[in-house]
Amino acid sequence: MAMHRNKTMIGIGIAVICYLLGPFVLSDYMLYLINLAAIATIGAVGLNILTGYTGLIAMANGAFIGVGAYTAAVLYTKLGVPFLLTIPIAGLMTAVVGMIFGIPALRLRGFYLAMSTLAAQILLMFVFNNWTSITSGERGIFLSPPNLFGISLVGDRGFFFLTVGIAALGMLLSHNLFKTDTGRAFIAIRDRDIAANIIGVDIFKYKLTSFAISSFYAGVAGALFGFYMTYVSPEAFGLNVSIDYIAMIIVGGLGNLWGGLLGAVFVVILPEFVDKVIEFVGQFIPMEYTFAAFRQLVFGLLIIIFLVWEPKGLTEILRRLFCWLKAKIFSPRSEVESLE
Amino acid sequence: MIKRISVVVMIVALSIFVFSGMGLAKAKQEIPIGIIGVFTGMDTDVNGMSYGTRDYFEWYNDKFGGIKGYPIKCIMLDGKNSIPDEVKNFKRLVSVEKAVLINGWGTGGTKALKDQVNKVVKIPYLSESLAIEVIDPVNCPYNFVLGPSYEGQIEIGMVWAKMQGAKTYAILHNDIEYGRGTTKNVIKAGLADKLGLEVLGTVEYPWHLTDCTAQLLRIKKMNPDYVYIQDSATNCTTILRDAAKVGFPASKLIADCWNFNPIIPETLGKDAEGFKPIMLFPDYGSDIPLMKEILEYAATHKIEKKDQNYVRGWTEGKLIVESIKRVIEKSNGKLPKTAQFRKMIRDEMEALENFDVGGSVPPVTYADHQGTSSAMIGEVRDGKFVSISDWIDIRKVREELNKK
Amino acid sequence: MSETLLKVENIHLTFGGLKAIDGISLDVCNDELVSLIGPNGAGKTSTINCICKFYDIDSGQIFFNGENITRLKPHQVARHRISRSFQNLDLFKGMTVLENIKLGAHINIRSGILSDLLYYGKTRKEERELEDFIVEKIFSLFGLSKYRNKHVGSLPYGLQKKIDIARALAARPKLLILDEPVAGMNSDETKEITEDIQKIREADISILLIEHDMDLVMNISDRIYVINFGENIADGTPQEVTANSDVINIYLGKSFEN
Amino acid sequence: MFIQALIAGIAVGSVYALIALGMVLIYKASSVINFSQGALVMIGAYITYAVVTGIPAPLWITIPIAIVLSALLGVVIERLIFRYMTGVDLIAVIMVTLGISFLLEGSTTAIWGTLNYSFPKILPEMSFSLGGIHISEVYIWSFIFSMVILVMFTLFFKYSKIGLRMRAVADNQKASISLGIHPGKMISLSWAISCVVATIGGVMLANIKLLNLGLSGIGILVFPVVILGGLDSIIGAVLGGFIIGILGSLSAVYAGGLMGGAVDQVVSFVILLIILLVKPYGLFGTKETLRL
Repeated sequence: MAMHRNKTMIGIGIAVICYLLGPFVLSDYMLYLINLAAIATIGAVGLNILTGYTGLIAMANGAFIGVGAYTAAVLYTKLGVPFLLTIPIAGLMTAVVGMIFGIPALRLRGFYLAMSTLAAQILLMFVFNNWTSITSGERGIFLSPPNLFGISLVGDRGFFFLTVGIAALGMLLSHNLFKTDTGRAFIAIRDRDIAANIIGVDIFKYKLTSFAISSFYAGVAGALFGFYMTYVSPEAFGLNVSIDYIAMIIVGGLGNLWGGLLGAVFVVILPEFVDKVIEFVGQFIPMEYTFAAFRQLVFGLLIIIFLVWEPKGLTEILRRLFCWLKAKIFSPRSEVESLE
Repeated sequence: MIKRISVVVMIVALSIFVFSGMGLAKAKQEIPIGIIGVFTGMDTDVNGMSYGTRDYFEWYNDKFGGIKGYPIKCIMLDGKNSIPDEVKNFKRLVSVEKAVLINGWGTGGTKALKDQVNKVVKIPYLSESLAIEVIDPVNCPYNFVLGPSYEGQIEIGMVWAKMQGAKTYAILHNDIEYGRGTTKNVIKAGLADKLGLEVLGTVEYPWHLTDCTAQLLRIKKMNPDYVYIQDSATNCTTILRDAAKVGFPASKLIADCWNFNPIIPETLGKDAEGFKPIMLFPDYGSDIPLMKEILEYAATHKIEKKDQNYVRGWTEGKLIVESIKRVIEKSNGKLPKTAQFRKMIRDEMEALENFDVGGSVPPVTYADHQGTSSAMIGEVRDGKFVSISDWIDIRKVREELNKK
Repeated sequence: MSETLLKVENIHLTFGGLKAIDGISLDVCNDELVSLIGPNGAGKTSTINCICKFYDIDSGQIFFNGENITRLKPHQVARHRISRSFQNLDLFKGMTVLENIKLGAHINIRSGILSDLLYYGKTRKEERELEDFIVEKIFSLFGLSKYRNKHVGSLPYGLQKKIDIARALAARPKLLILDEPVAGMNSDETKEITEDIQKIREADISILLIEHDMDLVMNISDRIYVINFGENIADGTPQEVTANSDVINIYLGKSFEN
Repeated sequence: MFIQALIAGIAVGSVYALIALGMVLIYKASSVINFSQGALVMIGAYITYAVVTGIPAPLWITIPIAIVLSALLGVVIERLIFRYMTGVDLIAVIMVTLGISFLLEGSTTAIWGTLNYSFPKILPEMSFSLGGIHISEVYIWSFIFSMVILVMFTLFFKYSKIGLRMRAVADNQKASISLGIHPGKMISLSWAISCVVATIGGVMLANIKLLNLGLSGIGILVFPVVILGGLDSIIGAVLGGFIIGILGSLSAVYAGGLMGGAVDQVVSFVILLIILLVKPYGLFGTKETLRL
């Protein structure tokens, strides 16, 4: 036990050191990827609460992120609300919107709920495009790089601390949630909503709560995304984004805390990786640029492979990998443990 | 077992990723130039302009062994016409490849990068999008485009229509920035009134267009002399087809530069006869000095896209190389440090005056970061595009009208 | 005789024209174990589903502790401290044994979402108390301690049945409804469950039992209601019921002739 | 004006109907909700294009080839993927179909690039004017096809032996196995048919627009149709198609002027939302029942 605690302490220590040193050793490009991944992690962890743990399929995460981004942008540019304040407000705003679009959950389940959220995605996009007095439509809103304690958060270094920090916090909160009654109620709704109801869980209340929490995460992610891109326009919040997020939690692992993180990292890094491979191969074999299509191809292929071979996602694969390596390195005994 | 294999594959994959990442170290004494193109998703049908620029660099390297002996290293990336991807490419080109100039693409991306380009990194950014927000030498000193803005093109359409003695005009546009925003600007600028041309209305349709009948019925009801379509070829095809459906003649339809695209007559046949796209550049194979260079290159290489966009790309390549050449002359044959280099290229580019690119556009003066504000009106005649007007310089027209 | 706890008055339920329950009445008094028996399809499970409000009854009244609970929602009924076990197991596969039973106590949890997210103060306290309660009272009762962190899906049927009952108990109910607790169990397991039920009674919890196993019913029931085709046939002490001719007709003298 | 909008609506609606039919068929047979229908439509069009332009043979040879190929595609998808996807939760199924559409779009890009192609005229010329609006053959043909397929499916499921078996499989796989029906075969068959229908839809669409990757976008636009009609109702798919098509074009004509934006697509999703709240299982869908 003590041994175990020590291990975790060491792990945390390493993490903190990486967190503090990272920005100063990595290139802007790498930092950019990490920041995107961190922002995506926030959104994915949130979506995992709703879809992975509560079992409500939401296809509007992209639009919810958009709501957050616009809220922050409008508060910051039009009303001059301080940067740090806009982030939680954006979260709350999005939570409210999420609850409104969660109301159909009163009657709908499964695919039909997914459809209502799809409608939400489309309607919100319509609002982004057409409520020009607030969103200035397709024109988009420019944001001047924000200040944090006097330091201008321009560029990727400053944002690294912010995004990664908030992502870590988000994961911690989600981790807490599923040690408690609320979390258990969510899972119960996913596993057997009727039984949960008869045990005394107010299904509708908890479904709405789940929507609220999940969209709060989305809102925060959106606000960060907006400030990071210094430009908010509808095209960044389309259905494809929502689908990417679903892909993240599935690839990462549904109903698993680390699923959100791994999935987000995977989906952000994968295209880079495929590009690199193509460039790498391209040095020897001349390649058409249409080979960029392979990015999409590989993405689709991997998703299918995951769902057919390893529905539990990356987390499970990594766990197995870990045990396997342990078995290979240490005694064959731990192999047995690992596999059961 | 399979699972384990997949695991191993993943490890190998990741390691390759890391190493190839290291492999991307920049070679020295080259001139790294980035191109952000579109090779997947919407708008790929016009990516000839990216290939054009790339090929020009290659041609130049082969012919002259680089600029003053320094070969150009061209890094071409896929921006997918999405903001996050273009920003990502930008970061890579700036921080990893240390590019000295970037040939950017999309409207959204160009706008999102406004601060990065002008305030943070300070790197000349010649974008393909003709978005008006960045055509501003004072506030966006590092943003360049080539050719009249979409607004300018609509107005060129108006001017030409007026020349034909038209009284009324209408604008049909999609619901994204490219359509809606542009149209709004034109209406605000109010050139039509000054010309004495009445804009009967603007009609909007969805970007993912399946059927435009309803919108065209509204247009037909207005019955304008000419209609300007603010959209690119894919949607324009649908529109032309439905125009024929509701019996609205194609000869009354003018559209922006992206519709100078052989696919349209090819697809629609007689329904496209008389359709009038804006021509910013002459077609591939037309009789201009610049074309000789292209053919020279084409003799030994495959030309990805044989269209006006390729000509455009080639032209941009010329402008870029010319400015860099001047920089190297100024710094007596040495390559300046990256930051300095970027600034100097910008200055030289801005300083270009009446620079002859070989007939693809009127001589370029880049003081306004727009190079040229002229275009011709084309028309489909038995399946071929022909230009039916001279260069119309919208800037001159504006100035004259403002004098009155 | 102590005052009545649950009072079901002449309830009716129809599924698309088909009468499932046609005027059943029953009541359960404090500290009483009442059994509800009848042949398959007689409407036993439907009756308790009506009490739990999983079905909305067409007519009739249901009172609990003198309060009218006829028009409440299932989770509101649960808050009146009526909890039940399920005929075909409805455990939450995604949770461990401990978590399942913890959720059983849902109605007793007071802490809000914010403190849950922070896992701080009230939540932390409640979680600890709840865990202690479960470990001391319930695990010891059913001997589940060694399975506490196993996922329920992996456990044998008999054990799952126990967990189901344990989960119902975790709510500290006034009335516990057991739907065929020993169905599909061997004699040993049956004996265990019987003892468990006895123990539960000692904790002054009233029980409404549905069961086919006549020996069990006859042994532990205070009173028995016999229903058939959704109607009351007879009720009374085990002796009275066994003596009742209608009942004998229904069961063709099956289990209690000898 | 109204009449014209109405006709235009029916024209578009019949294309929607065609695509919705494929989706419904798969749902009926294997209760898989197919988000890749749009991609199937797209690749179907590309396959037909490749065959028709690639093989120097008359249409009566090439078209059947194209149809067979797309049927094969359906079988392959079922065999390689959905065979292994039984009894998984809904989201996994949805995501797999999304994965399939990525895969298809990716491979299409890899094979044909991202250019626009102009689709060869393979539909017999037959166009006439109605209510002052000239209807091109594409719409007439898609109307005819949707009607024919509607009738065929209805008869197929009512009377033909295979159709009945399919329904049995959809109803209850275990029971159907005990009846000696091979569910896998039935499901692959349904995928094959659905792909063929998708291909027809794709050809229609490619005739209306250009042939390009954008075609797959229709997949999402069809959801309001299937929800309105009812996920498992063939007649519903067709009627839904017409209703959505008509409402779309009417709203574009009348509301389009008032509220700047491109309303027609939004309107259909507003309808979707209303339907879900008022009558979740659509006009003709069958309700799913909860048991305890």
